[in-house]
Amino acid sequence: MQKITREQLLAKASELLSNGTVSCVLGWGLGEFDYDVTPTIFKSVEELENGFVFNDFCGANFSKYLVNKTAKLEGKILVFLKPCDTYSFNQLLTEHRFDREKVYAVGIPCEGMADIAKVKAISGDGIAAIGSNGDKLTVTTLYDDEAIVIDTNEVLAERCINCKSKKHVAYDELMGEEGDVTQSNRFDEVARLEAMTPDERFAFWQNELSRCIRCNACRDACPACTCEKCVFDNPSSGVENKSPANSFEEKLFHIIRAYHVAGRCTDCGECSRVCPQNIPLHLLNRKFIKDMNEFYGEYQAGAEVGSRAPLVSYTTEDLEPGEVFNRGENNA
Amino acid sequence: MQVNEYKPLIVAFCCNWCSYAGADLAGNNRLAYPADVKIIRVPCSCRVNPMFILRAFQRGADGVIICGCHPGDCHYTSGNYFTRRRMAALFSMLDFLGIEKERTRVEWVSAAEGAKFAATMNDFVQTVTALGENKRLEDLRCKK
Amino acid sequence: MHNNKYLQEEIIRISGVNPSKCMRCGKCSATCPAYDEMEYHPHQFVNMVESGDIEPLLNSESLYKCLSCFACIDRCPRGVQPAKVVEAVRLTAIRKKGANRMTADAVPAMVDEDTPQQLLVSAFRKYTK
Amino acid sequence: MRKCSLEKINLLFAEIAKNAELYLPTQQTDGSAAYKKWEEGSVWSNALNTVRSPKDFFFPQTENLMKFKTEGKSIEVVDTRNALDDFVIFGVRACDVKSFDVLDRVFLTEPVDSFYALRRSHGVIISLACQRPSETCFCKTFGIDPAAPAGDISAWKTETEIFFEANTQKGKELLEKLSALTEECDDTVVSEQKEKINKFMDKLPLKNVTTDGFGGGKTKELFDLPEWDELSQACLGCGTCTFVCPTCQCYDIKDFNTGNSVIRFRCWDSCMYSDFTKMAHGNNRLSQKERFRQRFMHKLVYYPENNDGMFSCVGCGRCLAKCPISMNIVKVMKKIGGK
Amino acid sequence: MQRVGVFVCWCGTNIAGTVDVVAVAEALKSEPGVVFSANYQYMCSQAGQDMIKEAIKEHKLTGIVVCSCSPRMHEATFRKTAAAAGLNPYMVEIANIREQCSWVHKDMLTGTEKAIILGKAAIAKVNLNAPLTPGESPVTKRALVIGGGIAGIQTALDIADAGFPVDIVEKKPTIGGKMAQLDKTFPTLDCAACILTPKMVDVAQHDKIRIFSYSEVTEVNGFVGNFDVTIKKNARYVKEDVCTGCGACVEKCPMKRIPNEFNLGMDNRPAIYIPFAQAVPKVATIDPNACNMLKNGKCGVCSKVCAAGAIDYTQKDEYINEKYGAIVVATGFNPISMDKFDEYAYNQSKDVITSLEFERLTNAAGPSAGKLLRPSDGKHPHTIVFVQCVGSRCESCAEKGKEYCSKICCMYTAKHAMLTRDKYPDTEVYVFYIDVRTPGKNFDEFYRRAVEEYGVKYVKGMVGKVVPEGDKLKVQASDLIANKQLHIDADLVVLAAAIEPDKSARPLATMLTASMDTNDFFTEAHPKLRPVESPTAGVFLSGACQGPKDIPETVSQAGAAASKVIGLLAKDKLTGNPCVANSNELMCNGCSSCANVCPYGAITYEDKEFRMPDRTTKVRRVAVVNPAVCQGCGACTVTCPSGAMDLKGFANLQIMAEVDAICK
Repeated sequence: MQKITREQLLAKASELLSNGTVSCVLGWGLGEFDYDVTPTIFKSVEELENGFVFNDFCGANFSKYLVNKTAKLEGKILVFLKPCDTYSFNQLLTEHRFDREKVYAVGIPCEGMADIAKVKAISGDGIAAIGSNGDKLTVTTLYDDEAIVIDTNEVLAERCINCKSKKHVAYDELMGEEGDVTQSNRFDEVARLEAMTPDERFAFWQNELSRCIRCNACRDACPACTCEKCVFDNPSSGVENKSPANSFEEKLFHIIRAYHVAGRCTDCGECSRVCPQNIPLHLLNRKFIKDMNEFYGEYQAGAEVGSRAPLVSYTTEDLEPGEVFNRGENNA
Repeated sequence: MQVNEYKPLIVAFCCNWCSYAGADLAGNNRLAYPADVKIIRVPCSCRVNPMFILRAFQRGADGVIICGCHPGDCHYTSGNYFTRRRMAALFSMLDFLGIEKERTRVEWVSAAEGAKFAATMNDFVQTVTALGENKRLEDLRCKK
Repeated sequence: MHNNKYLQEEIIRISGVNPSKCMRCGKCSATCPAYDEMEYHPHQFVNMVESGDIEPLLNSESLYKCLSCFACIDRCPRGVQPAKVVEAVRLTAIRKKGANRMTADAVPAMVDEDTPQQLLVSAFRKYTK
Repeated sequence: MRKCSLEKINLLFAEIAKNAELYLPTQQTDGSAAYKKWEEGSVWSNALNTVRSPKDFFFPQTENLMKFKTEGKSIEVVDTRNALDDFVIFGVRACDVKSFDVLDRVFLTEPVDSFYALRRSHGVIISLACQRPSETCFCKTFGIDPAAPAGDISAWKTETEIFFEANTQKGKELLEKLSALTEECDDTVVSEQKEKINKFMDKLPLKNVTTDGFGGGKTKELFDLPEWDELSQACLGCGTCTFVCPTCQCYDIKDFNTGNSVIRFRCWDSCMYSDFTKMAHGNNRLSQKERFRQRFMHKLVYYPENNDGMFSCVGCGRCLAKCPISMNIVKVMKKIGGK
Repeated sequence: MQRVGVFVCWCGTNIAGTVDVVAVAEALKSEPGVVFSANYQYMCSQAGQDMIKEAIKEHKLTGIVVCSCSPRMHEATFRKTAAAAGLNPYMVEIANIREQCSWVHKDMLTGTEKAIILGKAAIAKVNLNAPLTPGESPVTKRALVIGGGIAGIQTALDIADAGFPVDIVEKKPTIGGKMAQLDKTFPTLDCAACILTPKMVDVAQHDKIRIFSYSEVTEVNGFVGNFDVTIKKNARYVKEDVCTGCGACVEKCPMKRIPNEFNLGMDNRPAIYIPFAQAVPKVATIDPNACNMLKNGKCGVCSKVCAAGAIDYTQKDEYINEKYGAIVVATGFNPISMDKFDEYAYNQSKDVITSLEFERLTNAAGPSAGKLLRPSDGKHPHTIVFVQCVGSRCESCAEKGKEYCSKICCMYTAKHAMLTRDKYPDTEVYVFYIDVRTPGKNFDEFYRRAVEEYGVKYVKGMVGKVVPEGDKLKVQASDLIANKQLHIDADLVVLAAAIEPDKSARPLATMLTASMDTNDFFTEAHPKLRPVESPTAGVFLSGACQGPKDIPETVSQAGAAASKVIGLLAKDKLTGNPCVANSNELMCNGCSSCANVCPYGAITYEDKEFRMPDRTTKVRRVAVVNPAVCQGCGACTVTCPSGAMDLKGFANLQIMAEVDAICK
């Protein structure tokens, strides 16, 4: 259950729209079911009242939309940003990807978003309605007469279980209470994989990546992947590639995808959220983040506008590429 | 000499100013190393894109080594410092995917270190030979 | 000179100090308020540990003359932390003898009204482990 | 009609696998289902359907077409097609079975796509009736009965048994081979199940989605509707909908230079991609709105126009479940249907 | 498709001994694009080159591959050959089959096999080569020297003497820098003023030199040969061209108690002042923070007494724009602050001073007119303690001092000690040292003289603390050789404070996109081979801004920097390296990653309007590489996620083609 309600956001959006502060609102639009919200541009209070929703399934990170929308739309855009979204917001500003002046950012608190797949794993398929009551979700299915009550904590999206921050790092206005940067265990899974033997790791990733259908959702949803033209789509790059013809190409795409956002990835988790095949792509990004934190000191992309990512920076004392493997032995 | 003995294919990216000159010096001094090593000249080790490394593996390389000036001696002041960070990150990622870490290496070889160049190549070829064929980053279409 | 490698390593490990960072400026000894009381002075502790000449230190009363005021640590331009070396040698001596030089029972007898609390704490830290 | 106890299902699978490669929905590590080649120990997934559609079997994501071998300055063209073994796809849902009809009309009409035709001729489809449709299901919109799936053999599953009915010659032949493990029975149980499911279909939230307003000849009416702007504004331009769709059939033909030869292959393409059908003069659909519109217009207008009114959507609901931003054909149909 | 010619060199038996050159030439004949293939004994010989030229013409070759020795050896030769035959010189690729093949492999079979592969790689690359033309840019024949100390003065004079106009920007009211404050100079003990002031006069009188004193550089744009610099001339409220430097105003100014920075605050100056008698320009300056007229509008004495009418209270800061071909940084150094060294009681006693203050104290123009008197009571000190390495080589106290050796302290301390003993033989002089470092011509002799002839007491060890007690300074120190703790009652303690780069250096480095080390010293392009150049083309380094230096070293570096500048300004046009990065603006995201890794500041961004595929226009920020500044390292190409940035001559596709050819 979110601490901030649809009504509060609606009132704020209507106010800013009516008083001319913004000319449109980037918000979550009503779907067919209670969980399938679509990012939507609302241009009037009426549209907002009819279509604006806010619930436990509003996970989409809006930051990336600002790149195109600010370039196209007239006037200011109101955007609601959850704490994790603000990091992407800042990172895009660091990379000069949109005009800050054209955005009115309202920071909103987030208690973590639910993962519909986890809900379905408990309730079964065939969801008729999902209600929210305190920290419980009440799920009605087509097959059960009684509603199933689920603790929201049980169905939190992976990225929300390992939420890195409830603190907003950018906004024009903040609604609700400001949170703190949280102590998360987000690197535990990476560490678990690191502890495996190379053979086990290879088998793990072979299995995960073999499911890839190269739909590019991970890339296209990623707020760091905002290239005008992706190398994988560009025949003149020499590495253009449209489908994973074999396991090499699966790996190539995902290694390079993660490498290209290394140091720029804010760990927002959109890649894994949108993957139709549930490949834990965020682990690749987190591996880079974890490594760079360990090698070069803590760095959180997007925490500050204009900060310099580890891969475009250096010190004369950096460790050697050959040393990255036996750090563990030295630390032990 | 054994027949049909396994010969690895090694791609070595050498920076123009130090390592390529180091390789030349190895030649001047007639310091032998296996012919399995094929050198590609780049202006600076920082010119080496991770894509090139993966490309080499795809096309059948069994090992890729990047040689540059010693840290602090880069002809372009800072190029090899970036190489160091990029490759540290990349190699660690390859290891994370379970790809043998011994197949990739970065070595700093100065223009005066012909002996080091030859020794490095001998050692690297030996290491890769021991690993055998690159199976984990191969593209079967490119096999002969 | 008797070079005791084991003890040397032990002391370096306990103290966490790298004596080879010392550039022999003597500022530690220059600043030491207990200098005149000591047979071996702070810079000598560092030097002798570096060269492995530990035995004379272990047997020297200097160990217990160090006030643990840490002035040497503060002043050392190289961050060598001589007082930690002294403390590590002291600890080695105590362990070697298999006994603490001070026990809690012995304390009341030593206390008189003028003894500051801090001294007791400092002494206790120095003489026991 | 023949039936088999579920206890013997693995024996049945083993029997099928003796003569042909058997593929069935198998549980994957992430809990979802995917068609995998059956082998001893494979676990038949309980999921309603697979994430990837079974179109892969006839129209795989990548397929080599030919190879040019280069030697010095000479080029030799090599046929890369291998002899294909017979295979059986087990557990195909009614919607997906219908998707094969959609694909057939594209690939099997003249000029026949020989690659597709070859695979199609080697495949036997054992369909499976649905018992627990999901909220995303809307096959009924396209006249599909989930309780009576087509295919070479139709199957119905109960708690304890599985029932088979052969629909084609291929199906009959296969079922005969399984006669030792199955027994003849009447269709009482199956009829009951059919009736139950048909009744249930009215409870589905998407039961009212209709094709009214769509179909051949609607291009002029629908093409310039202002609603396309709104519908497409959140589209990321990824290919998720296309690649999970059982009926999307567009592909790109590419060359891969292996160093010794050039492999010409085709791979799935998506009309959502910016380089889709890129030609010498550039792209013919320049904005995401145009690309977005293309996908739905194709399914709902252009395809039926060329195929006797048949829509190229089967209501499987995969795109509803998988679109990163939850935009899908149902939302499109509801928004602009009947206009 | 290129028409490639392949030329396999035997190099006598050097190559032909282990590589079957005929087989190589034959094998490469059938590679794509190859229309001609030949072998010859010595390709680099006149006959060999003629053969190449002929083949280029006869076979209309568009690219050539020479399989020979290292490109480091003969690439330039064959490029010239190609150019002579009308082929673009960058259409030449070398396959190194000598150093990297025939010389390191013994077996003919393997050698030949590898040579063929290397040849194939070169052919694959040349197939993708494009003709390159080096860019040219004009050179503005004027140099800017930032900093008017001895480094700046010497550089400016040398450049001006070569006939190029030079501007000096100095932030103080006068040029002269630290050297003007010194008394005598080691090891010859000539008076600093005697050797410096004539040079200052030379500068003032040189018709090619302009001095912008009391000025700062506020903006630098452009690149080598074409810098565009904004100089802010601070208002000094005195018309420079009118003031005669007579000093009447200085004498009459009623605000007399302003700490005199030239004497490091050891005496006072008026609100209107001329830093010292030999100042250049010898012009008065009003300190706006002290002048009553400027602060409250009351007074105006100076204006009344100025016969020339030079005072102008309404003067404003002036901004000057000028173009330069080269910029020399000569921002110099300062002693570090002693505030944090409590143990030496610098802030507790006036009689604990730094060495620079000691210079002023012994300088005839200083606050005590050259008599060595204690600042506290004006008495003659009898016991003086010099402490070396105060804040130098200080690793653990980074917030207090510096890790590096300040280099000059050993020598000036020896000088101070020696001069003190010379003038006042009754004083006892101690020098506490960690090491005495005196490399340099006549340096060690100088130091030994201080010890042997003048009886300076050098003590190995550091001072631990200084405690003022009565009129004495209780100095507690180590004597490591005697293994004693010394207690000295000193009258004066002199601290050899570490030196650090001037604070203005860092913002300046940012403006110049010149790199600095962690200590804020400017980094040289190469520590050995290009010690007076910054990695940023057209920016040169002179004096202590690059690292601690004494005067002789500074002057020689200043001359070296000047000669580099002269070499640059003597050219009419700069020809660049054509193998530079270039950004495809259609793919560029404007994310700044490339600029972050560019060591030369060659990448800038501009907003450009693009016609988008969906027929709309969009203004986007895109990277622009300045080919005159880019050196072609390629760091930017890898950091660019969209692949918009590529390197001419070593393009992504070319390198991948080489990889493919080697691996196939």
